[in-house]
Amino acid sequence: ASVLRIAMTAADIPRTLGQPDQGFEGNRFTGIPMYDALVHWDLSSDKGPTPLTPGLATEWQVVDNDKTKWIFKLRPGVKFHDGSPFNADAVVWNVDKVLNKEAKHYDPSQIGVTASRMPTLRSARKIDDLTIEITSSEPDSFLPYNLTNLFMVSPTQWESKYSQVPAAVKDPLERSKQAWTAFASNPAGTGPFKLAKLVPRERLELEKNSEYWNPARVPKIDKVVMIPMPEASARTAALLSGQVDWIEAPSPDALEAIKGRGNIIYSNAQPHIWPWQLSFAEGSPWLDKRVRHAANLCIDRSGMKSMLGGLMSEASGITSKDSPWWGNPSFEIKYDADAGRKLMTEAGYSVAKPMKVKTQISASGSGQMQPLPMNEYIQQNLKECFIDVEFDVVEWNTLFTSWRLGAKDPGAHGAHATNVSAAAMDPFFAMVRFVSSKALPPVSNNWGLFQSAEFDEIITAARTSFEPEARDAELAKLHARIVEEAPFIFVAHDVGPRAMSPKVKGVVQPKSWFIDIATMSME
Amino acid sequence: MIDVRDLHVTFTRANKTIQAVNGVSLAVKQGEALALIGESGSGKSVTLRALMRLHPAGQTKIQGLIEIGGHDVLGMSEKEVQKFRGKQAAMIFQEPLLALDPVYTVGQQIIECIRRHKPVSKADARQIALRALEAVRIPSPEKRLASYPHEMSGGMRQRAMIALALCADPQVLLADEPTTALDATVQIQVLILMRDLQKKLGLSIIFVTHDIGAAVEIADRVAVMYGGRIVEEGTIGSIMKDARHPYTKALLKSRQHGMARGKPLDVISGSPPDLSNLPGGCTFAPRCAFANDQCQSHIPERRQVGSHHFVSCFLVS
Amino acid sequence: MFDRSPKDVGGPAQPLLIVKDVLKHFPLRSPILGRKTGAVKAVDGVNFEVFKHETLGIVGESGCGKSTTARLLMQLIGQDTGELIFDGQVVGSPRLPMTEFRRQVQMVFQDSYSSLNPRMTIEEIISFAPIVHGVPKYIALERAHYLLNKVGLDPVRFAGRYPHELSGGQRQRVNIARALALRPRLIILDEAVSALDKSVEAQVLNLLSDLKKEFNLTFIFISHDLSVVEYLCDRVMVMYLGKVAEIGKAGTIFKHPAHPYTKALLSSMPSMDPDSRTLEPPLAGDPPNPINPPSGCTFHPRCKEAESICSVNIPLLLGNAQHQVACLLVNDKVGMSTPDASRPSMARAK
Amino acid sequence: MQYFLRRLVYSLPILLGVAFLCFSLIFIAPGDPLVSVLPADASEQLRQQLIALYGFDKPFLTQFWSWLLRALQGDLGTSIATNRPVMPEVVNAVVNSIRLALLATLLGFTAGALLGFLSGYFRNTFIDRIASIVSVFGVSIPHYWLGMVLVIVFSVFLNWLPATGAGDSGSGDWAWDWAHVKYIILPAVTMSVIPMGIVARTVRALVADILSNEFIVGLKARGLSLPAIFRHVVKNVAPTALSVMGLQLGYLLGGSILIETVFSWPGTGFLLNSAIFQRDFPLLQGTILILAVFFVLLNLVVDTMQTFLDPRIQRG
Amino acid sequence: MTTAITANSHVASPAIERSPGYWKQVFSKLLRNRLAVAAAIVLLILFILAIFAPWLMPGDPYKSSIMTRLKPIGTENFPLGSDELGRDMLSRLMLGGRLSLFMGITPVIIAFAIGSAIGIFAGFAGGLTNSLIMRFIDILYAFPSVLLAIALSGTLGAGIGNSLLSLTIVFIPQIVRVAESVTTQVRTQEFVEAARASGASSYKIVTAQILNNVLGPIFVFATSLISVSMILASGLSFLGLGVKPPEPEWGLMLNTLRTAIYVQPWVAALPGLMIFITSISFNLLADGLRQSMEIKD
Ligand SMILES: Nc1ncnc2c1ncn2[C@@H]1O[C@H](COP(=O)(O)OP(=O)(O)OP(=O)(O)O)[C@@H](O)[C@H]1O
Ligand SMILES: Nc1ncnc2c1ncn2[C@@H]1O[C@H](COP(=O)(O)OP(=O)(O)OP(=O)(O)O)[C@@H](O)[C@H]1O
Ligand SMILES: [Mg+2]
Ligand SMILES: [Mg+2]
Repeated sequence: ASVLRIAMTAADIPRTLGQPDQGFEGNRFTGIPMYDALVHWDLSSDKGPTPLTPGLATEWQVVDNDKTKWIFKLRPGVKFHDGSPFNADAVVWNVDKVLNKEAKHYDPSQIGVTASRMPTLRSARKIDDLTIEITSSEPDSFLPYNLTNLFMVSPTQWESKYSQVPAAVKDPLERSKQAWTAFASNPAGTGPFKLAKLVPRERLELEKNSEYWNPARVPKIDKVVMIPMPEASARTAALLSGQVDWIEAPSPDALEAIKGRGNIIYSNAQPHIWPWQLSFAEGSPWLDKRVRHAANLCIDRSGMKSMLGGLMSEASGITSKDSPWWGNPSFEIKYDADAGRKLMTEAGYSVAKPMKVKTQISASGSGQMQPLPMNEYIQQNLKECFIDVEFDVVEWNTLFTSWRLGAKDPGAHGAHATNVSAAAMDPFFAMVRFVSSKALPPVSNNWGLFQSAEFDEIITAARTSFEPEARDAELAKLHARIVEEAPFIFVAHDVGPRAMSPKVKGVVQPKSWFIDIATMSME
Repeated sequence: MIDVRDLHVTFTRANKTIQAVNGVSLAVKQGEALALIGESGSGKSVTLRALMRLHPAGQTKIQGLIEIGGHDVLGMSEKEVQKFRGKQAAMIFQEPLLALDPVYTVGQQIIECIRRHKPVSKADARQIALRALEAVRIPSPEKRLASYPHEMSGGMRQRAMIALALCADPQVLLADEPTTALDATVQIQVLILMRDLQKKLGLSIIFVTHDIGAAVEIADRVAVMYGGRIVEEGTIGSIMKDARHPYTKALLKSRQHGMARGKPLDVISGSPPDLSNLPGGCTFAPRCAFANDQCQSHIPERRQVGSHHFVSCFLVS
Repeated sequence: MFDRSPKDVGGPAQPLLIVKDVLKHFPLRSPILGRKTGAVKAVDGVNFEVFKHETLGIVGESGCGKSTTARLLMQLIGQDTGELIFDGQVVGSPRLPMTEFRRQVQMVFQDSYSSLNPRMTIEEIISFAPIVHGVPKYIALERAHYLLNKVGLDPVRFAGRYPHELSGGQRQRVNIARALALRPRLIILDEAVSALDKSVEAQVLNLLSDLKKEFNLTFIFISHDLSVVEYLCDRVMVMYLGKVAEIGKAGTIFKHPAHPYTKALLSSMPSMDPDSRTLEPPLAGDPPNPINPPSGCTFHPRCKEAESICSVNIPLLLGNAQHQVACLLVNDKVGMSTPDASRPSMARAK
Repeated sequence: MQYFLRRLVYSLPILLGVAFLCFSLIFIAPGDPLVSVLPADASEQLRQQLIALYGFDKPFLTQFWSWLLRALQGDLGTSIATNRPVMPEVVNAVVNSIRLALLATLLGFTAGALLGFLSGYFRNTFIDRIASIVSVFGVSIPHYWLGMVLVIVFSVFLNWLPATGAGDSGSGDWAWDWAHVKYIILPAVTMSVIPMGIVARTVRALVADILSNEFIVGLKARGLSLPAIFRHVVKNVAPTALSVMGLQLGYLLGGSILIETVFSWPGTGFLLNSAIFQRDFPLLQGTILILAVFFVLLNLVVDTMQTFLDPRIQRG
Repeated sequence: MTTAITANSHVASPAIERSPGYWKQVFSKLLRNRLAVAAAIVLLILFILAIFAPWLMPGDPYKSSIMTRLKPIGTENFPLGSDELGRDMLSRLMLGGRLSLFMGITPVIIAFAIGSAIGIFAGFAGGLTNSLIMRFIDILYAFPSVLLAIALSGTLGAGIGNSLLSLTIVFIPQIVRVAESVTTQVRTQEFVEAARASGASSYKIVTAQILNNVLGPIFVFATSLISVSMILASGLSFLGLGVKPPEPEWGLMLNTLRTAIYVQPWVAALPGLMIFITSISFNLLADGLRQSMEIKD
């Protein structure tokens, strides 16, 4: 039997009950392999931006006279791992699990990681066995993108867990909680892999689901083992000592050693931004646009790139210049420390009177690349521009949680910037959630409390353009304005480096945050 | 039984040599008890331990001749010495609580010793041990075999120590102040016990003590040590009645019989000699009221002054 | 300060110290919850007097409560019951507060080593107490040097040394000097010479006699060495298992002992004559356990003369001022007829 | 046994105090303990519901009491971060930690006792010097650093032993076969350095002390051979040495966080690390409580064992 | 007193011969211990380097440069190589010594002050007071020290202050225990009884008679704790619970250089080596001190 062993960067196994935690690494390793969403990313090519493709829904369409309603046709004949059929009831049930507080299976612990990724989703209604109607709070052309994050789990399996909760437990909330706990260790989805064994904090074993509905994605690997290894050096040692076949985010300093042993490094530009998201809360020094521009001009991104052994691409905005959303901003993001210092001087700062800021960072984390050295590097760069940075180093999950709670929340510890790297593959994730006033905390990730009527207008225009070209034009306008207003220090895009043993074949690393294990094979 | 000639014991420690014993000659016949008396630091214990080669080999130099029961102790190999100890000659100590292993029962220690020297089974050894405890008049010996040293009273412990020493039927018993730590009422019991055992077993005993009273109770002969040398030697009677050496006289005078109420006691002025820097002549000369030039510069020879009575002093004619 | 010598309050006829029914039991506690599981009857109701300018000897086997008695007299531990009357005044009463009493009574311990603070020089040790009592430091030091001289140690050589640089005899002299520093009237010497070599012991004994004369002292001299006691003491008290067995003039006790225990004790002394050695041990066995003493007369199991009544009745300490004995056989079977081991003896001197 | 039970009763107040301290941790911590469970769009109603669920609305002592009652029934609550019950996780981690700590203690004890005996016996000789320096190394080396160095040498360069983890298929089906043992070697060796140094020093002092006792002369005077005397020394040293070893086991169990982090060993240290960084208080309290209780009980066992081995200690 | 004394009769005597005091003897014995002296010299050098680091540093410990990343030992301008951000290792190690030594020593000093006060009080008071204090200390003592330190700083949050606080809390019970047992031992010695017999107050007895006997052993114990404290403090930083970047501190440097071990193993090993050298020096010094204090007295 072929076994693929993967060392993840997470400190724990992402949750296995459908809505994973641990950022998108969770989706990558316990979401996509075990579950399907209505809509999928097409991960089959490493060329060009990753498009959407039908998942458990075969087609979808917005209702013409009420743009808040969508009709989704469901894929027939799909079965959950427990043998129960996938149908419209299951979809409604899965929407209810995170949105319907009245449902008995409503799980507060899952909505945190779900709601922010589909803020407009409101409810689902069964039309017939294979048709559902989904309602959003407002017309939203991004909805299909968002639905890639809602994974379908088997209601039958959950009900059977629920019925097994000891009768002694009376409180319905507690019963539901225990049922979810039981479900997490014995879940059922529809994905290409099934959970075989879960040792919390140690390893997750998946076995192939030979009955998978998509013949192209029926796994060739019998077993996939995932091991949490937050330490980059531990991952490297594990790969070099042959303990695992695949490590996420190898430490750049070890690349030569890794390659030297015949391992292969995969990387590809990702729709991803590694920024400092700046606070616009009262008293934040970043309220001054000159300062924001200055900071962007003071970062020596090419230096950073060589520090990372080339494993990053320099950011000049949220998206790259070849994206349809680029939009030619008038402010150019580049390294020009002199210009930066000049702006700083204009803003009233100097060597003697530096600007003091605090930034919340993590020591590791999904997509965070090499947060400590990178941030220390930025700290150095900014110091040259009269900006004194103090770090508040917190654990990745904590950072992630406080990202939703905003700059004014006590969880931010008074920081003026946060360093959560983000996937930027759909318009909502890439831009809207950071600058829309509807995404203010605690709804979504407008951590910095950025508000502008102009931006909101552009966003509404984009959201309500259900024609792709028109939508992209609006989005390009939005992106240009974002770069010009600079609510971020744009630093880097991840290239998703991963190192694999040469035994792993059929690896396609798309221009995505995700990767499809199902199509790989082992020698 | 014991024949010691011109014994010298020198310790080397931290670049300092301590001449603890400087030419001691002793002879003890079978069934005879010799008491070795003298003030603290005069080398009594060192002499006794040298007889069994118990000093740490590295820092000690022993010269002279030691013969016990016909064995040349200094000429033996390490293995032979181990066989010799306990079997030919045994030793008892001042503080039995310190001289017994605290984590073994008295019985275990006696049995171990018996089996070391006699090829007997454990059960037989136990019987022998029991008889040994009976011989030293320990009440309920059966129970005592299973007692740890700290569970016994001082007198009991010292009896157990004697039983332990005698368990392998040695001919020679070396006793280092075995009664000093005991109460007077218990001391006399132990002394009488030792005397009886000596008579019964025909032991040769060297009995080190401070206490002339104890020596009187047990010894046939007395040797008086000062500064690592024997200054006077004779039968207990002749020493008690006819001490010749100035040191012996002073020692006896500062003792009970000389203590008359209301009168000040005679004292020996000065302090004991520095063993790392001995005077050239008689070691007692610096404290001796009668010392002359010869005493300061020459070491006095041992001379016979009566039947079985020897003195090392120029002033004794 | 030098001349503030404690005045004689009661006159020569008043005993310097009267010990009345003093009793001290050390509770035995279980190590777990500190429950009391029994008691060591260390001092089980003693009565005696110490006359002015005398030397009272206390003898007895190990563990019979000599040191505990000394510590009680010194008030280092408090008695459970009973009281001390010092020169006619109750100790601890407003007329004789504890500090004042302590100034007048001092103690010399057996272990010359642990009774001197190893981190202090000799002069610091001796001057400590006077300084505590408010004597200016330079005067206290002067006095320390004076006392060192008195005990035969040259202050120039010894005042600046540390205890470990002294021999046992020298240390014991320092101890004596320290006891003298407060100009006490009573000095308790607990086995003060037992650890010394005979020749050194003689020196210290001579010193004690001299000092006693010179400073008008009263001594309580505790020892298990009977010959030394005989030499030094005017009166002798024999203790057995926390009780007084016999007390009287030294001559009487040594020449005409009345209590069987005293007799045995005396005949346990080595004979010093090789021609008449002791043939029979005068006393068999070890002293019994003070936690659980025998009933009646505690000596009866070891007593050669014991009769059946001895195991029932507790003897009272009876006799005249010269000589008192606690023995049923001597005192014509006068005793407490309801022996109750846990209750303090009501024995009382007349 | 009776002694043990009595000591156990005596330890109850200490255990209570320990539990209290563990529970108080959450209150000395700054910030909202619910921070990692409260969903971003939590309504005030949900917040209240969760607060009630976790019992944070009750007075401190009431909370402590109900926590303690549940803990006594083996329920340490639910992890805030993972929603899993704390108890099984802690138990699993403790088992893994014990495995590692026990092996490390045994290794360290063997090496340390050997060194200690050597240097105590040959006191102030060349051998003593060497052995003492080795044992000073043991107590001075930052073990997490040593662990890193060992990984580099033995896993990365020599490829002899795996660098991290607790078995090819996790710690769940541990067995003492090579497939698993090879995972434990590096962490155990790294960890054994601490007890090695401490045991060596203790044993050295003990042996030297015992050898200077007069009864050793007594044993020699009885004609015992060197091995026989050695046996006596061992038996004298054993009670103290074993109790030091027992305590070390306890320390390693609770103090292995650094080593377990370096080697990703799924033990208590590893668990604590995630609990701390995720601010997962039920997990943190539970882990510390179990460890401390374990430590107290271990102390008890050690004491009992010592009284058993050393006749001088009264078993009253 | 009847005998009249002329107060001056002995004062006139010439200068009194004075023995060297206990500590002087300890010190001179320590000076003869070659290993301890060597350790002391190493520590002295480390202290000087750390204290005067701002003036002695050859480079800027904060200035990073990509061009000079992870240079090997002996590179020009980088005598001990450079770290993952191209900062001069030598300068960082020197400056890092400040924090590392500070974090290692401070908790022990504070714990020494507090712990010996509590311990001596408990030991001298005895009885119920002692029991109450010691039972409370037992509770703290029931936590293995590393566990307690990590749990406390983990709960309080990362930072120098919190690390110092938690390390201090960890060491106090240990010092209290030692102080209590030494004091109890000394308290039962006869010279204390003698002092009490002279009518001295408890305060006077403690300050004049007990302190000079117990401070030594407690001090030695505390010295041996410094090495533990060094390792623990660095361990906290290593875990990310102590010093925060970019402040150089050996434990933290060790952590951030972990991944560089494949490129420059020697450079990456340096911070660990520094911790090791410091802690072994403290240990050797403590050992020497202990031996020197065993002056037969
Ligand atoms: N192992 C040794 N190394 C160095 N010196 C020693 C050793 N053993 C004994 N001495 C010294 O030898 C001298 C004689 O000691 P010894 O024990 O024989 O005296 P003693 O007559 O038995 O005295 P005491 O009556 O006090 O027992 C003493 O000064 C002692 O310090
Ligand atoms: N602090 C104490 N706690 C408990 N028991 C004690 C204490 N002090 C003394 N004892 C016990 O009280 C009894 C009498 O002791 P004490 O020291 O008074 O005897 P002693 O006559 O001085 O003996 P020695 O001649 O051995 O000095 C002994 O059994 C002793 O164990
Ligand atoms: Mg001797
Ligand atoms: Mg006594």
